[in-house]
Amino acid sequence: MSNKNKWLDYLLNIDRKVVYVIIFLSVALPFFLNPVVDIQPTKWVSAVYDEMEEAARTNKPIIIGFDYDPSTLAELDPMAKALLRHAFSRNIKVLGLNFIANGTSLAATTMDDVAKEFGKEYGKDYVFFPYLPQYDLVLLNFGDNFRKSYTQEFRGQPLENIPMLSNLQNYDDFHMVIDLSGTKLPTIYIMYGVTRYHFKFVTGCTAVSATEYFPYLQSGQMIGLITGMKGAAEYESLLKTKLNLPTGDGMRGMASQTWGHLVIIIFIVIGNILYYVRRRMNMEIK
Amino acid sequence: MFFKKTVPFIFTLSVGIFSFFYYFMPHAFMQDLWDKASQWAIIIGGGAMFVGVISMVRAYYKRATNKSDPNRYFAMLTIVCFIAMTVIGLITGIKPGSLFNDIFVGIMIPCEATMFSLLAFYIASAAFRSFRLKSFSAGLLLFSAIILMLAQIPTGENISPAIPWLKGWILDYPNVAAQRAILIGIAIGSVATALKIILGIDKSIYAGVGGK
Amino acid sequence: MSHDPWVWVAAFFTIAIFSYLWKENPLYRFAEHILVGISVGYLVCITWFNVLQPKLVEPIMNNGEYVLIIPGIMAALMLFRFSQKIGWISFWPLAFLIGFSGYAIPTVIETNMLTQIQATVNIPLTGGWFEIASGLLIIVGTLACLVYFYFSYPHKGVVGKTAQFGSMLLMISFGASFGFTVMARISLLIGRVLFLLRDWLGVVS
Amino acid sequence: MKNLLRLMVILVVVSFAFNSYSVNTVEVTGKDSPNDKGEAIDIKWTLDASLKTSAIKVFVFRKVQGEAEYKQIKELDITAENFNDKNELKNNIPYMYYLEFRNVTGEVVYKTNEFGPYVAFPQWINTDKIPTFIFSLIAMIVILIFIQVAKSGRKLYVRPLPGVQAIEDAVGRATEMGKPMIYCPGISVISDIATLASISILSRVSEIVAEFGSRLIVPNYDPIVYSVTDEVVKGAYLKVGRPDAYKADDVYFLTQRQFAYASGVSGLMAREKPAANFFLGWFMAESLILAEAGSMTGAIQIAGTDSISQIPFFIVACDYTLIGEELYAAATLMGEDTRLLGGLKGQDYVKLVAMILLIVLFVLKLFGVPGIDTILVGGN
Repeated sequence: MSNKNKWLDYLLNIDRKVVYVIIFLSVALPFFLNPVVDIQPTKWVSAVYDEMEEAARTNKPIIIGFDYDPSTLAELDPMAKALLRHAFSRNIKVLGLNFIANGTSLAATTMDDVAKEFGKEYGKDYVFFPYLPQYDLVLLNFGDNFRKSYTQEFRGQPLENIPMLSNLQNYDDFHMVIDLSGTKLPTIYIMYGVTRYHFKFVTGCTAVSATEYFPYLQSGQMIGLITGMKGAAEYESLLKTKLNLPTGDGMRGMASQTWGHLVIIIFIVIGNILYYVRRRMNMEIK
Repeated sequence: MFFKKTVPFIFTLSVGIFSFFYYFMPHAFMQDLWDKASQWAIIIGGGAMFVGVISMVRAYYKRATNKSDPNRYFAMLTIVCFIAMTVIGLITGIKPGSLFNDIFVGIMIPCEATMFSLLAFYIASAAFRSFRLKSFSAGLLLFSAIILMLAQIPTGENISPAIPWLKGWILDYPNVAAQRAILIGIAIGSVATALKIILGIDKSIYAGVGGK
Repeated sequence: MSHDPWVWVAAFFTIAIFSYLWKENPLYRFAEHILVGISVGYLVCITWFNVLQPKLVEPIMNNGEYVLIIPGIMAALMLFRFSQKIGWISFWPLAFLIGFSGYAIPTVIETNMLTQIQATVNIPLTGGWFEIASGLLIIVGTLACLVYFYFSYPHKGVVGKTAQFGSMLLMISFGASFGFTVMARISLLIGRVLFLLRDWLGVVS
Repeated sequence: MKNLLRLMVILVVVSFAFNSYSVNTVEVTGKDSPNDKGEAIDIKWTLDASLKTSAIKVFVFRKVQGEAEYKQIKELDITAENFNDKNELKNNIPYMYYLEFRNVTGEVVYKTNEFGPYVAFPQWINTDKIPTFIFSLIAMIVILIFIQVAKSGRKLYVRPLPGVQAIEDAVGRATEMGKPMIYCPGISVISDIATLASISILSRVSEIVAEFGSRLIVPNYDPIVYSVTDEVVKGAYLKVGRPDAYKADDVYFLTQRQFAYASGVSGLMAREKPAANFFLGWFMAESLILAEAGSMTGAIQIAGTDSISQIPFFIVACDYTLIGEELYAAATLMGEDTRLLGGLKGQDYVKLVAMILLIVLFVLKLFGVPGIDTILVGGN
């Protein structure tokens, strides 16, 4: 009786560091295995893919809001790269916006890297606008004419020198707006943009805030949603199967994602079993 | 008293009423006035960002000069890094390829990204040691969570196609009902908050001024 | 093994922050204090190059829009928040900024209430029995959750049962966001481990 | 006189604005785009199948009526069937248009006759937003009424909450066992409603603590919140008539960095071995660390937050959780903050209006009343 009790006590009050090592290994080891290959894209990710194809067909540029900072980089940067690869491979012009100060350099670097892959030229095929505060007002004025808020692009040239922007004025000249963010910004885009100007709006969000966007999907205020690293992996698998573009970090992390999730599920189950065994034993002693 | 309370109240009330009616009145008169006001607000917003900067510099300067504080030298390090980064940025500019950008990629990204990745360890240890099935609600929550987790990974799809389907159904139906009710509750809350601020009923926004 | 010095710097800081897991130590404090200093310096430069220079300084210098001096002064007034004597002067620009929440009232009502109620009412109750049941679930479920958050009537009888049904839906929704949060946290760790193994050590492709 | 003449011209011209020209195979209509500040004209056209296959681009040409020369103002894909002309378009001036359809090689496949004139003019009220205006007024009036009623001191009914009972039982149990309690008021600023609610609950909890002489530790995240919690706990001891029993160093400012606060409180829990922990207010990702450290010490844990993303963790790691607005309701039941009571009741009745609206519209739709599906959000 007593050594079983001793084992239970040891396991229930196991040192946190043991748990830390287990989760670290469960994420690190799978990188040495071959990556996961097939993932079934969900409805809302395919919707984003189809809408991007529609943008290619109508030859209208798109807006991507890079509203994330290093803290949510791991989930949203693979998504940004996948969307940019899709846009550039289909010769869709991209306008980058940013309302998170700490993420400004991140967005600029990501756009330049992917543009280099496809030989796209800054100012002609893609352009990045600087960070501005008071994003609600900027989003509102964007519906009238974005020159009211922005006088220069990120590298400091006035907007008149940018060939891509010559006949663009507001949301109507863009096929859709995609906002990548882990913050409340997608809701702000809807409140200050979609409600007044009714453009097509897609969100790429961190998995933490995914559930709160589904009412907007059901009401049609939002037409697509990419959720976390798995969403990025789904989009990459779509790009792979349909356009034969190489997969990125989203897919690369899926093996570790699998092991990590299984470890957490096992922890929850075992933790509860031990807890209830312990309680029943206490009942018997009393 | 007039300058401290009444003038700010006049500002908030007038801009508040104007922006409320701007929502309903698209006429050019309102639009031009709005463009002017929002351009000013963006500039003031730029100034507001320095409030955070100054409060941090004051806090760390106080710790750096406080003899008894064990982290004195660390606080000095923060001040030095702050000055260095500002000077480098103002000299080299912020475009990709500048030293400013290299410091961002080399130091800010790893620190901030790793700081938040610690949460994976905390959720693992919490999963084992504190997520207990103590009530029916917690049970329902953990059941729905495990379905979601399984559906996130290919293992879920291999076990049975019902899992991804169930995940889709949970997200598109019960979740929409619950989140929609929460959304409506929060919306009413934010209307009440905005109303109390504009009408000057709630003055706690102005609390904490005077450099304490 | 990477030869880029900045990758080595990044690896050093990654390990320094990971050391916090073992115990709070000087290496971690060193990294944290550097992060605070650099991120505030970063904020100053971004604000200057992206906001104040293009929106305030250049319009005044090049195009002579001297009217912008007024918002410029108000922006400076914000900083008086810290002075004991005339701290109240910072209320003026703050009050001006807060006023814009007047637009938030109608837009929140239309976006997060009326459009949501309209979408709930517009749910098509057509197709097989399962589609109809699911559609009804949203309509009845939204009402049930609203009743759960209603505090002016005791939860007894029918109202009590509806609220209980609402709380069950809330639990399922919280379970979904719990499952998503687990994925989010693990993804953050995957990002860092991938950086260490691939970009730094190069042991992984 | 000149103005009168110009007014006449406009009136005549406006009367043309709404008719449509049938221009052999291409049906074209135009009008001022509604609900805007003017400076915009909506052009709509329908193509027959032959044009859709041969041409790939549509070119829109415009000139002011009476001018000689047309100017190309827009190039559109053949799939487009309408165009909202907004660039440099002035109000109250008649414009003439014609369309050109070109094929792949850029050669004109078809050119419509000129159509118009169309005049753009601004509107003062956006008619689509009238339902929003009505509901905004109702919401604001109801909220203001209840703020005044609560301020006047009238007692307003708030239903009993199991959470309040859970908090009082936890304080009782900790007092019996003679062990301390830890109360975290969240990591937000004083103006955040969740912090105000937490402070209101703290005032009641510290009264019970003062009465029975048990020990309450309150680590704070925000210096201003610290100054308020310090006064609230001291006030409770005063109210119970035992000012000397108040231990000032049990209520202290810990730190203002998220993870440092979490590990500081975890260390406190490991040292003090509290019997009850309270996490009431706004929390972020550090809630996980607090709840786990607390559950390891076997303490009763009561949580309450309106931070939706943290609620799941509190539910599985704590004994009882106040979800979202339940935190505000508990605060009104336990404390005497009339502001919170007015806010809660006002929002409650606006919620009631929303519920009734949902039920009524649903019933009307069941009976097939037309127009229900766009009644709230206007025609768009």
